[in-house]
Amino acid sequence: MDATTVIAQAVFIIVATLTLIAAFLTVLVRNVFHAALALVGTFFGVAAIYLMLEAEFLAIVQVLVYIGAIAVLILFAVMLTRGLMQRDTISFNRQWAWAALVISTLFLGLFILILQVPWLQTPGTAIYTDLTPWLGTQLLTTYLLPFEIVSALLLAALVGAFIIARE
Amino acid sequence: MITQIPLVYYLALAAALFCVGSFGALARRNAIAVLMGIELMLNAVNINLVAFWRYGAADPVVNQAGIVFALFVITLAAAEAAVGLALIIAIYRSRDTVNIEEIDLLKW
Amino acid sequence: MLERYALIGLFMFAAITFPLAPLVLAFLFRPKKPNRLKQSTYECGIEIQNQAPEAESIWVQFRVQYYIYAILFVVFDIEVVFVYPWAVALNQMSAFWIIEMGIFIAVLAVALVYAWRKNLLEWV
Amino acid sequence: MDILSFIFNPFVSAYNLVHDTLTSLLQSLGVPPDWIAIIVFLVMGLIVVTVILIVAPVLMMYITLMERKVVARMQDRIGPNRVGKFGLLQPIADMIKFLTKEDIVPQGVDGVSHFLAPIVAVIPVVMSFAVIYFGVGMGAVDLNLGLLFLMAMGSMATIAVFMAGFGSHNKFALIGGMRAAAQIISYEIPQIFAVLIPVMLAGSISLNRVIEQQSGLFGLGWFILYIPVGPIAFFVYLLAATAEINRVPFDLPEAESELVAGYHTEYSGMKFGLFYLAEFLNMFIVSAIGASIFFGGWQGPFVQQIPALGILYFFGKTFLLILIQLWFRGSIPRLRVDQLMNFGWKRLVPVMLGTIMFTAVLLWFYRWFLESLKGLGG
Repeated sequence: MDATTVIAQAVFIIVATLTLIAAFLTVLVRNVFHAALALVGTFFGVAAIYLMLEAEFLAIVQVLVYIGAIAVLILFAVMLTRGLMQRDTISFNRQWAWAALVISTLFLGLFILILQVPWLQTPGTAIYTDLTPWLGTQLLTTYLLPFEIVSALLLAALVGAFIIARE
Repeated sequence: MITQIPLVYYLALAAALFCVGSFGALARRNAIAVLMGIELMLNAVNINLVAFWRYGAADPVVNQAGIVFALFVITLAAAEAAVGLALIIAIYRSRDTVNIEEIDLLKW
Repeated sequence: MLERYALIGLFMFAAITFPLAPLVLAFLFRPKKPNRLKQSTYECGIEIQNQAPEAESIWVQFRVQYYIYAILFVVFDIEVVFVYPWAVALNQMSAFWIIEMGIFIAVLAVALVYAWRKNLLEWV
Repeated sequence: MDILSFIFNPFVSAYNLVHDTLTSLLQSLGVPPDWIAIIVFLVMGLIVVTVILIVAPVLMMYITLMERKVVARMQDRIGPNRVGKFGLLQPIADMIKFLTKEDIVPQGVDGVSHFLAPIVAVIPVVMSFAVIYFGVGMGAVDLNLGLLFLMAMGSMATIAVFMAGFGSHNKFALIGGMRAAAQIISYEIPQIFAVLIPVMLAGSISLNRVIEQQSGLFGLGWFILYIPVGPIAFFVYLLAATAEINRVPFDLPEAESELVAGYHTEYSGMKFGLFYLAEFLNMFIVSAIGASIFFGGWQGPFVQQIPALGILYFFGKTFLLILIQLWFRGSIPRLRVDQLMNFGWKRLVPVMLGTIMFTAVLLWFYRWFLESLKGLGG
């Protein structure tokens, strides 16, 4: 193995481990505020994974939207509903043992499946230019219909959320 | 740099993240924590989409389907979080709890 | 491309050590004489009742208005994500593409108008 | 001639000199080529990072002094003048004071959030320095998405504010943190939209590319001169950016008459110092972005012949924008919460939505005009 391979794989393993630790904390920590902070850490790790896949626009969108907007939305909701939460001493519901069993079986199955399929080991082509203008072009030609539907979806979600949340 | 990391690594990471997220969604008592688990699952799906785009597309510049779909997934996640959290806040206001075991009006 | 982001990663390490260094320095120099009065919560001269961690005495029930603004912010943040690639591709674009983005922005402007009309943007 | 070109472009020349010396040194030592690339990359990266991390706190310290001096003059006072000539050593005295102050952690705080909040506040600001261009070719990283990266870093400030507000175990901090978060997210949208106008005019999100596009008219083809969209976008950017970093007149989260000190009520010593550092570095970053995308950054007359001038132009424009923000502070009273939110959502956002579409149509007509001219000539 040459130098770049060692470094690339080491970086990937470090980032992936940190991401998974943050994800576990999100799920296991009792305090919901701390769980939300761990969630922010997970989002950051996933952004780093996108960078390794050379999807820089998506990585920055991940920081901008997931950390800057969705995490903030979750934090606002935590703040708005915290009042009586401190009395809870247990963070899991009654079915957690069953859930853990099912999920670990699922993970084992998925893992064995992933290992058995002969995936392509290397990407097909190198990325030779800035992706973002091409992305804009494709959004407005190939994916025009979903693109316009997204705006309608956002409008619907916003109106619905307003009606539900308003006193 | 990217050529030295096999696709399997990304898929394994995504699978692990998905399972952690779904455990959170199934086992937490706090409704907001359940939503966080769902966000983790969506992130895992996005990793898969982008990994397959990068490794599978014949020309990753001209055919950016993976990135476009990841963008749509992010949009959906945002819409889902907005409506879901609005529901949780509304329930909190009427029932004074966000514990999913106590939100059982429809059960009887 | 990845080399640039490797440099950004280097910057991130530096950015994490950058605030830690003065904290460590201050830890070495500063006096450490805590007492009960110093450590009490700041309350404008009123005696604080319950000092236990996560006590409800410091809890404030916030208005749902905060959440309404957060939703509006999320929706427009998503719009930003779609508008930036469009803006970069603008110099090779026909009039039709501008109309398409016009429709997209108009639909989200409807959301703003809706919130405005329903008096959801009022703080009071 | 060689010395002259070194003087005309000192920093880039020094960088290249060190880079070439290091490479040839490693080659003479017989290091394999792929390791040479990695070592040179790491060493040069560390040098750049170190230089920026030394310059940033010095900048911050003298912006604080500048603020105190300028605001004092506006209020018919003199300002700090005891420590050193004209108070020039005052920031150093302040720093020593921050270092020797006791760090009081009140009972009942949420340990993790309270400790991490100031650190999280500083990290994105320092990372923003990575993509700023201080002169011709004097940027650490030329990202394709530099401006979007800067906006993403700006949006991370909300998390730190939440952590400080939640972790402090104090009502004032809690209310201040919530208000700050609501304000930051409300003004982030107009700010990102205002940045979009130069991006559309330049056709690129890279900060360096946007600056290079403003080279017309002997380096005076700045985007603010593209009437009417340039001035509108700049005006919105200035207001939104001021609100985004919680400066006067938008400093409601820290309104001392209602909220003591907002989300940093319970912070003292160096932790408060870090919040202070983040605030002033944010001010510099925001002004630097404004100077780069609306006033041409290092662009100016004769900058092609003498690149060193670019540094002067950049810092001159940036400090002019900082001065405007200080002028706000010296002359405008604080807004009310409802006024603040109304101004953001009911004025700035609709104006920017209209401006974006207007700019697109203008650009299209401009291109159509050029093509028909070409058609006439051919």
